[in-house]
Amino acid sequence: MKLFEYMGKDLFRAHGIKVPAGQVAATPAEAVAAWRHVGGPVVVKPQVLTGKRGKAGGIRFVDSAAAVAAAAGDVLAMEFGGLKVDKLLVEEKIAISREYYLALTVDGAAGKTVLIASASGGMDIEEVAEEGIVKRHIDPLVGVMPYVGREVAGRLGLTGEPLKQFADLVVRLHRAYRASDAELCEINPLVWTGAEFVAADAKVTIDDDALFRQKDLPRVAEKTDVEKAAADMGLAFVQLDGDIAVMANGAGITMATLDTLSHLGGAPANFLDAGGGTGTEGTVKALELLLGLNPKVIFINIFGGITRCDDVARAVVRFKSERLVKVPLVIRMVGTNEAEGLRILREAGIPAHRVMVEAAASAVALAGKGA
Amino acid sequence: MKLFEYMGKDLFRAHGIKVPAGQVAATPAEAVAAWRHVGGPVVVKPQVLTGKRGKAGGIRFVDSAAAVAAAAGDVLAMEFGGLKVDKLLVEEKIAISREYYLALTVDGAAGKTVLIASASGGMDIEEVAEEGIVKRHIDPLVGVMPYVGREVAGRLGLTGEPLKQFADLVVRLHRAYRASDAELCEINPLVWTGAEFVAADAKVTIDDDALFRQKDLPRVAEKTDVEKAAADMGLAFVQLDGDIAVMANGAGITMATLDTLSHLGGAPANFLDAGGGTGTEGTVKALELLLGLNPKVIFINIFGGITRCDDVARAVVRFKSERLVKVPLVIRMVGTNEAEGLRILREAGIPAHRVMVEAAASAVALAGKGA
Amino acid sequence: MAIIIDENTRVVVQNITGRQGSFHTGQMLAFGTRVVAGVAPGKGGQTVEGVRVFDTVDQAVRATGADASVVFIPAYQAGDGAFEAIDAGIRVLVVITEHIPVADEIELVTYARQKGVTLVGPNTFGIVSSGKCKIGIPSNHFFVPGPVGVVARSGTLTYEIAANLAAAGLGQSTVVGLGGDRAVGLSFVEVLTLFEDDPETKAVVLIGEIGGNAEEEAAGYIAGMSKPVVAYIAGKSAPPGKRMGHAGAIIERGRGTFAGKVEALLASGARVASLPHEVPALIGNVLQER
Amino acid sequence: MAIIIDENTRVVVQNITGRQGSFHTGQMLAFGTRVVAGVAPGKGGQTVEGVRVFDTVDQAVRATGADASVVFIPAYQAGDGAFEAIDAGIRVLVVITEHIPVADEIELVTYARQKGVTLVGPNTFGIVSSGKCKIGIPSNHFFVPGPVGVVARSGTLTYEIAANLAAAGLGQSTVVGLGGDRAVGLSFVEVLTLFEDDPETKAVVLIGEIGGNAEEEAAGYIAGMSKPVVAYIAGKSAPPGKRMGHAGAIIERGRGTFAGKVEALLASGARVASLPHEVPALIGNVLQER
Repeated sequence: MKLFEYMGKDLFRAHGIKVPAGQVAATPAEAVAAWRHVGGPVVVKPQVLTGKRGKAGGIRFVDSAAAVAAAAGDVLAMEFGGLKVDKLLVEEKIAISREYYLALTVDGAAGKTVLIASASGGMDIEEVAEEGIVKRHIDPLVGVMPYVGREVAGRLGLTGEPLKQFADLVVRLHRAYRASDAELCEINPLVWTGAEFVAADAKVTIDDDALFRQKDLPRVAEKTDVEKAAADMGLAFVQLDGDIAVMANGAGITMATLDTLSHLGGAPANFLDAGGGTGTEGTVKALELLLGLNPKVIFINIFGGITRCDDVARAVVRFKSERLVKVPLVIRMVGTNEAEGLRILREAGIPAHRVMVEAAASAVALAGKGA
Repeated sequence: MKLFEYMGKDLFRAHGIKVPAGQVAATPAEAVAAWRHVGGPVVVKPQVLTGKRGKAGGIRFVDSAAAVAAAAGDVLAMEFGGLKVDKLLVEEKIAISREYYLALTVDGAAGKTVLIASASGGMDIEEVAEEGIVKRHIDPLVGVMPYVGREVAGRLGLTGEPLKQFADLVVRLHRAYRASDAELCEINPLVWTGAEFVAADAKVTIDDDALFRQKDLPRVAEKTDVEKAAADMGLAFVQLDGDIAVMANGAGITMATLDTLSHLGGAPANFLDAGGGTGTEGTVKALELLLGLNPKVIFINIFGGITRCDDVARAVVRFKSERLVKVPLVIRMVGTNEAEGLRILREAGIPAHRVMVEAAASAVALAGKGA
Repeated sequence: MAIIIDENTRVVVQNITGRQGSFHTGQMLAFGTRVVAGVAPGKGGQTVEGVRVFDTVDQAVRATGADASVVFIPAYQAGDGAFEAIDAGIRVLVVITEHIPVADEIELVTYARQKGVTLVGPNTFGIVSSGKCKIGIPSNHFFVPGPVGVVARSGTLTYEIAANLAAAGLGQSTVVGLGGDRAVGLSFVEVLTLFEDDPETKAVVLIGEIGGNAEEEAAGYIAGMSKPVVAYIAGKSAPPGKRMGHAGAIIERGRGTFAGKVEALLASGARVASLPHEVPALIGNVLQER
Repeated sequence: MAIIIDENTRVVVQNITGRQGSFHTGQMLAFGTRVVAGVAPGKGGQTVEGVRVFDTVDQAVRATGADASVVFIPAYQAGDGAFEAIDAGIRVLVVITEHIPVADEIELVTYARQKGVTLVGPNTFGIVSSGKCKIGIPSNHFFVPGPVGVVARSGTLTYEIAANLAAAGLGQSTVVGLGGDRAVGLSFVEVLTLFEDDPETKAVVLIGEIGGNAEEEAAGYIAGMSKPVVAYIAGKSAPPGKRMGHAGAIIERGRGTFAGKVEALLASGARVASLPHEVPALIGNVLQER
């Protein structure tokens, strides 16, 4: 779950990381009030979950009531990567002596948290050459003591007061990262004003799997309605633009199902990984979700493991009979309790495949017919 | 620093460990008020820093205003191991189904925290046979997850609900132990009431070296006035009953100094380890402390390391001249800046030894003369 | 021979009284796995599928000499159970649970490595040495003894391919699921190294997916292997930048792309299948070429 | 030969700009120790006693190839500096600082052991290989090369005995201070093992004190040693149950008593001196008996 910039800054502030004075506004009038509250020159920033705000002209520096109102009106009307702007952050403009980059995130290959820092902040970190970036893994059982920050600061070429302040900042950022179960805490740019470090931006992503123990964090929806409904059901769902609705169990086989349909000339309408162990009830709900996509075909590809074929078969029978579904269903089913599942489908008169590529071909053919 | 029982229970309560309902009282009248507040049968317990309260008859079970007042009056008049009673804890009498022992402390040999538990609580843990005691080291970089508690509970023979509650208790006790920088958290007895575990007693000792970061904990003085003065100066001091006041630097050499004096027939008046690096100012104060013991001789045994002989020599000269000290001083001095130290003493007309056993013999002889 | 587990492996099932735990205990026993104990705190003394239940892994290990454990504990306390198994002296730890917070996984991976424990998962289907021992959740009937080692990141896709192999008469030595999460115990390279040294394994199937750089690292090792490798990479048609269920399948910064992985694997000498059902034929070819 | 440190050891001084750090840097240089760098965060670029100061141990190690470090950092941040040294690749870490919270010491001892770092201390006077290298705070002039290895829990008492030895013409191979706190890096047994294997060491002096069971454990090892051991135990006249400065010197539960330790040592074949000044004569005897 991504946090809006102002939420990330609230998190940072709570852990003693200096951020610019600022206030959130939802209208030009609120923006002007925020400007008065902050005082002096400000920057108006759209609160959207994308990193391309600056390049798209969404960041405005202004210093009068009229200019603030105009900028707020402009930016609230903009879209960024298809995302509308509901809120603005009106912040003091801070003195910039030098810009750094600092982040903590997960390095899957190492199985560790990694600290990434650069003395070339303020631009896309991807464009900085490898030598300009310091990467430092964190021992999860030791955590981050100040020396880790000093070590990284030293490698960035910092010395004197900035070195000590950077070390303190790193300790605090790691504390914020761990306390919030973040999988990303990014500050870019991290501004050295000449006297202190200030987090001029905040990109924070919380581990969805840890939200159950993060009751105090705000909740941010970054999904379409149908994606949200899927998430509420515990399903991994992504909407695509084809006409074959797909349900499978397991991310890998779901991807392979899309690959196979595409390879055979079909166009998947979605990615839906029903995961393991979704029972009859859950499967019915997932199928209803797919129906909402108005597909030409619904393709169910079940390879039973934790998921049991009989559960899925019962769900399909119930779904088809209760909802009087007209859309053709193509079902492929093997694995745990396969015999029982096939028996249930057979008794309900629903045909089922056992070979994935055959089932996929059938689905593509039906979608073509329906066109 | 040892905490009184009621303070230890406050710490436990703050970490979600169940303790009996209770209230502190300093007079019989307050004890009666506490009894009314608690309600029902209570136990009156003297708040002193010794473990022998029960055997000395200090624990009273009472259930009426008159009985509470009488018990409180009795107990407040008692002494335990020479310690007076300032406060009582008046607590609900809890139902006892079974008594356990549970503690966390430092195992120096292993360099780890050790969890000690027994199903034979309620008596001196030292009397329980080794087989009846479970010892479990804690990995300091992992800490205590619930499974550690389950493992210990399983080894104690617990199962069912008590096993799960014990696991939860162990996690909480370790949290209390770490959060307070304790070097001992002991619950004896830990009472299973039939429905839950209750800490019927609490012995907590805080690591003195960590008090600087334990601002929220109460402070308890368990020292004589002169010991307290020494502690305030950062000196390790123990009052003994001889007539040769001793100052040395380092616990080992201080002990060896006492051993040598005793071996030669002398009687040390104290143990005073001035530690390393005590400067001139600190040494003067330490000598004033010794003067307060009214010794026949003051024996200073300095083997310079961090401590510099010149610092000590300057202190001795200042002490002798400013305070017009009549008590004979025997000084032995070698090590860091020895030449300079000896020069300062020589110029002030104060003789000094270089060999410890000779100096000790001289001190013993002077003490004999003064008698 | 087989890798990591075999007919002598003695398995304890953690949370054996749960729905998945009890069901798969029955399945594992049916497969021939020596399930010697179950654990369910507070439920010691019961039996599940004829297997004795203990309160703690410590008790289970001391009573039965178990040396492997499989964790069916819900995500919020799975880390606790996994650490318990490590401290109790378990040597092979299979964590089936998905949705464990990544911070907990990172601690677990580190601790297992420190203690020399082979950690399979988290979020894995498990590990199967055909005809000898299955620790995990795949159906029993895809696994027949044979010369093909299989290592994969994702579960169901692996059953698909294992079933295709079996249908083509190609049995498996051992099938290993690394687990679908970002921090897991084993890498492709570690498992490939074991297959390279296993006399029973004649060829290896590697089932990867987009995201991360595990397949690229594997390619570096495959280049020096004596045994042939056939790979399939899922996610060719996945839209870039979208999260596809597995956190590991996020495509970021141009790394971990389908094209990059296929290129690296081809350069290493591996054969790469376009679709899952092509794998058996490619394995047949490489075994024939030997 | 010598144990742990020798003429090739390259030392960095942490908190070199402090009063103790700068003073003892001068003393160590005068002894002949190769002090190659100092560390003081925020003060990189200065020099102390001609030694270059760095901001971090990492920088000091990369610039100078230092492999040992000595910590003169105040207690409340000494743990931070000690961990820094370990992560920077230091192999011998000497922590002089006293009054470090025991919880921090426990973490440090564990981490050093995990990383294979030899930790001397905390709360130690250091380690001296006579004529080769001194890392710590004792005065230089007690140490003359010779056949006697010395290992001790307490500091000043060790100087006392080392000086007595030197006065008797008995030099030392290496003198090791384990440190006076409850959780320290090295045990008597570990150091005795090194002395047993060191060709330069012909006899060993063990300086213990009441409290704990380190001396009893040492006796278990001494019984099997080929080299003679002379011991002195401080605290015979200490009142029971009182805390004597060193946490390790608490007498509790009848364990760690003077009598118990002396008995164990005598049973192991060690000679035990009644007072510190008797040690040289006993060493003279055991060397002559050889």
